[in-house]
Amino acid sequence: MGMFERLMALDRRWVYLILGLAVMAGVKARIIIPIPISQEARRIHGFVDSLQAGDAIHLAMDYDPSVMAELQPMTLAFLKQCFEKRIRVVVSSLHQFGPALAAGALDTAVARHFERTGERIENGVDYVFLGYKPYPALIILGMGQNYRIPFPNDYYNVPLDDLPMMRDIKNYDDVKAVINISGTSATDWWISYGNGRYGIPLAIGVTGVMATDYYPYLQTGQIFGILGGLEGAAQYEMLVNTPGPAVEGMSVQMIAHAIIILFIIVGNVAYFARRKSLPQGSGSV
Amino acid sequence: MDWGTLIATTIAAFITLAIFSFLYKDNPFYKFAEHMAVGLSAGYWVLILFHNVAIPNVYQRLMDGQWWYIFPTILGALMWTRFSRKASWISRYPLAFYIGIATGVAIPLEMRAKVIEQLNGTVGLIEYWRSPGALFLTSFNNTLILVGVVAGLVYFFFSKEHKGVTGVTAKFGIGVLMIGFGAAFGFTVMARISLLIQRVQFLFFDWLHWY
Amino acid sequence: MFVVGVVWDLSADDIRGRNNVLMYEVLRTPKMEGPFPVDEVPADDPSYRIFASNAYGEAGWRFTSGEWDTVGQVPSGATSLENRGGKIRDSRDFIPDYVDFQYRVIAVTAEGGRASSPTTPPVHSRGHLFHLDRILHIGFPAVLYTVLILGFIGAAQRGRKLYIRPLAGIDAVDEAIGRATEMNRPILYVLGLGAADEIATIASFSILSRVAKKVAEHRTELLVPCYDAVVMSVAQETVKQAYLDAGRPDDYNEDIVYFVTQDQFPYVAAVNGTMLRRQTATNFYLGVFYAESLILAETGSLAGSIQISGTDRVTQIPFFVVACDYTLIGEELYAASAYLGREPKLLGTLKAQDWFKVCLLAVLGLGVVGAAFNVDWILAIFRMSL
Amino acid sequence: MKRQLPIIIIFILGVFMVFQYHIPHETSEFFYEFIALDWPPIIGMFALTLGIISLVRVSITRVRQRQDNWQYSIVTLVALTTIMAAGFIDTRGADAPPVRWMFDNMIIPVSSTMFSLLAFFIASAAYRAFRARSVLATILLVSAVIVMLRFFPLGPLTDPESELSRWILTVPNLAAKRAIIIGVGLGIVSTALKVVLGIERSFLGRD
Repeated sequence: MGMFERLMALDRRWVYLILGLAVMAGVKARIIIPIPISQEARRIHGFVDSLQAGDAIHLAMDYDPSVMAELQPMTLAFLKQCFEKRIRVVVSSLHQFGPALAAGALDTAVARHFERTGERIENGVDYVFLGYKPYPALIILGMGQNYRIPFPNDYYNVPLDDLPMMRDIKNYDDVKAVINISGTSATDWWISYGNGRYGIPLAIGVTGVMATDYYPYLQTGQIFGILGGLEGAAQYEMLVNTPGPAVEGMSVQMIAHAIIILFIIVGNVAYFARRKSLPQGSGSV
Repeated sequence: MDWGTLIATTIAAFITLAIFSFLYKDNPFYKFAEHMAVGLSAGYWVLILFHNVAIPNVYQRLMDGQWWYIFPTILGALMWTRFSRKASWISRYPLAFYIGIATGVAIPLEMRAKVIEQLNGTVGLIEYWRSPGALFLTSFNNTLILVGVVAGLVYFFFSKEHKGVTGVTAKFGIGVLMIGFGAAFGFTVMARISLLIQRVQFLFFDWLHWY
Repeated sequence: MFVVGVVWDLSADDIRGRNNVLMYEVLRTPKMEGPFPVDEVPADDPSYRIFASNAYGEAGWRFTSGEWDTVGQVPSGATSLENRGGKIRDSRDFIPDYVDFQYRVIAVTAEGGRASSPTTPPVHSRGHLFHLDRILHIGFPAVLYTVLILGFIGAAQRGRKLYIRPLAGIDAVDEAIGRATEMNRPILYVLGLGAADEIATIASFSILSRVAKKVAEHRTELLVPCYDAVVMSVAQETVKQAYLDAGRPDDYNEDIVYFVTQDQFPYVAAVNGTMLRRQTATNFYLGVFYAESLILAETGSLAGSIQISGTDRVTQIPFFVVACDYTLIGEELYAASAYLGREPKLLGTLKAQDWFKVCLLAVLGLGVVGAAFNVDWILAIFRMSL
Repeated sequence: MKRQLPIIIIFILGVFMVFQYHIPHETSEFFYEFIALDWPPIIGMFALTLGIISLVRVSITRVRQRQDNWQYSIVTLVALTTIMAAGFIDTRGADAPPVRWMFDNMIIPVSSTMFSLLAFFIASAAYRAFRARSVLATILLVSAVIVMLRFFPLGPLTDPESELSRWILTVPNLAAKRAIIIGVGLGIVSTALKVVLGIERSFLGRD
């Protein structure tokens, strides 16, 4: 067995081990690398920044725990910006396993804001958490007519009419934009139904897997910003001046990407070397 | 750190490690954690549906005297006829109600967002040429996008064999598609690594307090 | 409902130029204040008007011309805004009939600069029954598309021959089956994780039928592990019928199509085990795939199998392309099944889709000409407010 | 009655909803707001319980017939009952502290770790399966590697202003995805049209 054959036959668990150790070492080292900010992230931040205190914005958190690693940091960074600017936030969660994550993120953001500034952010006054309803597409349309159609009560079962914040909020016309942070096709519905039917300005924060698919909508103006995966989260953390888990993760990403690129190169070198050494046309590679 | 948090994070860490053990091979710890999660999430879903839909959207409205909500409730309950072999056809009525509405709203809106607006945006790219202060590089890129979109559409054209002009265009189209898939691939790598980073951060920082 | 679409050109400094525009503000005059209860409206002030109707309640509103209401803000890059209003008199979004409104758009820059557009000519508010722009830009194309679909499905049902180009992955099917026969090793067919009513799964059934028929003719072994119980029962019917068509009903047995489990990762682990233990010569992955695409394709490539894959889940296509020998990308999967199965519904839809794309390309060409040579009447078609 | 009437219902509602979009009249708005958008969540609630009920049925059958790995089905059932009991005792339901505790410490670790396994799988696949075996696969791999290089400060190649990976994202990627989106859009519309017109009816089941 030549060197390349031996390389090709390497048990996959060795590969797992190399990656695992590299990521662990990277996380432990806690290196912060400079993060270039993309235009798509800057536009979301700039738009929210130009709003007045007391304006309202809709944050749609449509993701479940499996992708929270990428999306929760975005949510927290975004909530920090809103709370600091005293922008009121309407929060919904159209993924069945999302409400607990959303409630958790809101609690964390409120506690952090209190720690930092001593100001209390109050449920029902500064933010409202609507919760979950099935059939996201029709819920998005329903909220465009009146938030009270799908959500007579908020997540904590208080009627919306009893919440001071909702007194002057009827539908999307009363919020300045929707920020959809999502790991599912809910993003497509927000684009087709939310933006399509009600013309609401929409920005999205999506997982890395989905990010590249939404650039066409950016060019048409159907959305005005994209945050893609952990990179987008890290950019937003930088924009709101709170480097957190996403920013720390970027140095680990660098290490892991180097390893994966190396794997691709070594694998392909071995493949071509072996193909050369085999008689033509045997085909069993 | 108090005991409650320690116990909680230790359980979470144990479950995390149990799932990671699948990398070595399938084993009882993995199966246990997985089946537990199936049960818990199904139960959680029941609670969400009950407390966030059944109570506010049905029960409280009926109690408030909005009697007409009895109609959607009955319609919905007909879904349960699915479990009877004889009466399962009744469940088609609520299904038909939902599907009729959902497909009806989808037709114009999807046509608009995914077809018409995309077409419009592509024409907009060319309008840029004439705008004051247009950059050459951007104009060039915009033209490239236009060509790429057309070639991509031609590639997914099944009525004509890929020969001659169609063939060349389709070849270019599949090349553009592949660059797009490559970009998606690169981002997917980042996405998957992110998930691993977060789990390691949890194990090191939240559980072991090993900063 | 009252809808005014305000459409503008991008500011010279938006996206291009200094690229410092943050958002656009849309303003409307006359300014409307209200609603006031009817008994609070001063009788002698002509700027107040009372609106009343049986259906929508009553309220007083004050109109001040020359002053502006902010009707909305949109982020940079946007070129339109819908000013929506309703007919309910005491609602904040009330818009009365028969009032002339004028609009203007202000570009707000990061430095706080504000540049205003000229004021638009007046728009007269009046109830319309039809949303004309929508009918032209969406309704009309939708009707055209419907006609095409109905026409081609009808033609296919009447037995008209509709040409579909051959696809590389499909040509490879016969070759791959032949190879398995030569090597005397089994063929693996994975239908994916989709439910039985998903289009990709349905398309996969008709390809399975073709593969099973060939396999039966060659007397090769076929393995179809299933993820979903309903998919399994349909697949069993399909394979049984295919063996019957091939004239070898005796070779069919119930173990060809079997149920594994409905858990993603354990299912994949089991299929991987099958691939490695049975040394399958050819693997088909056709249908709906999620994260497991990568694991399956990797293991198969390690086992040295020829792999033919296809899915309409775009995110999974890269993994199939780099790890499999042939990949059917998105719609190609449907086309492949139409090509093999000649099912009128699928075939007709595919044809209609092709012709509609031709129409789209023609419109696009027209738009490009209009944009390049600044032909106003063409560009007017593309300025829409939906 | 069994088959024809549901198809007629779909046709009427579907056509109505399409027209409703084009004719913004008060009466059509009323139906749109108070029936079309108001009722489906309620129906959805009942529909979604079907999956849970069948999960319970499958688990019970597995235990009863002592099928492979039946012990794990007991785990599923116990977990299901525990969390439901915790949620129904407390009026806050899904927001009750024990439910939140189970969510945070048991559901989150399983689902997030399960997906993080993919990091290992992608690394292994990168090493063993991602081959430049054809021209197309080569284009894909080169484009992927360039995009992945954006994390490294390698001078003009990855400079954020003129970054090559950014060009890939906003030019060829945009073109490719737009071609796909248009195709997907036409697919969705054609399926919806066929459903409304009663051509496609497989979702109603056989009989």
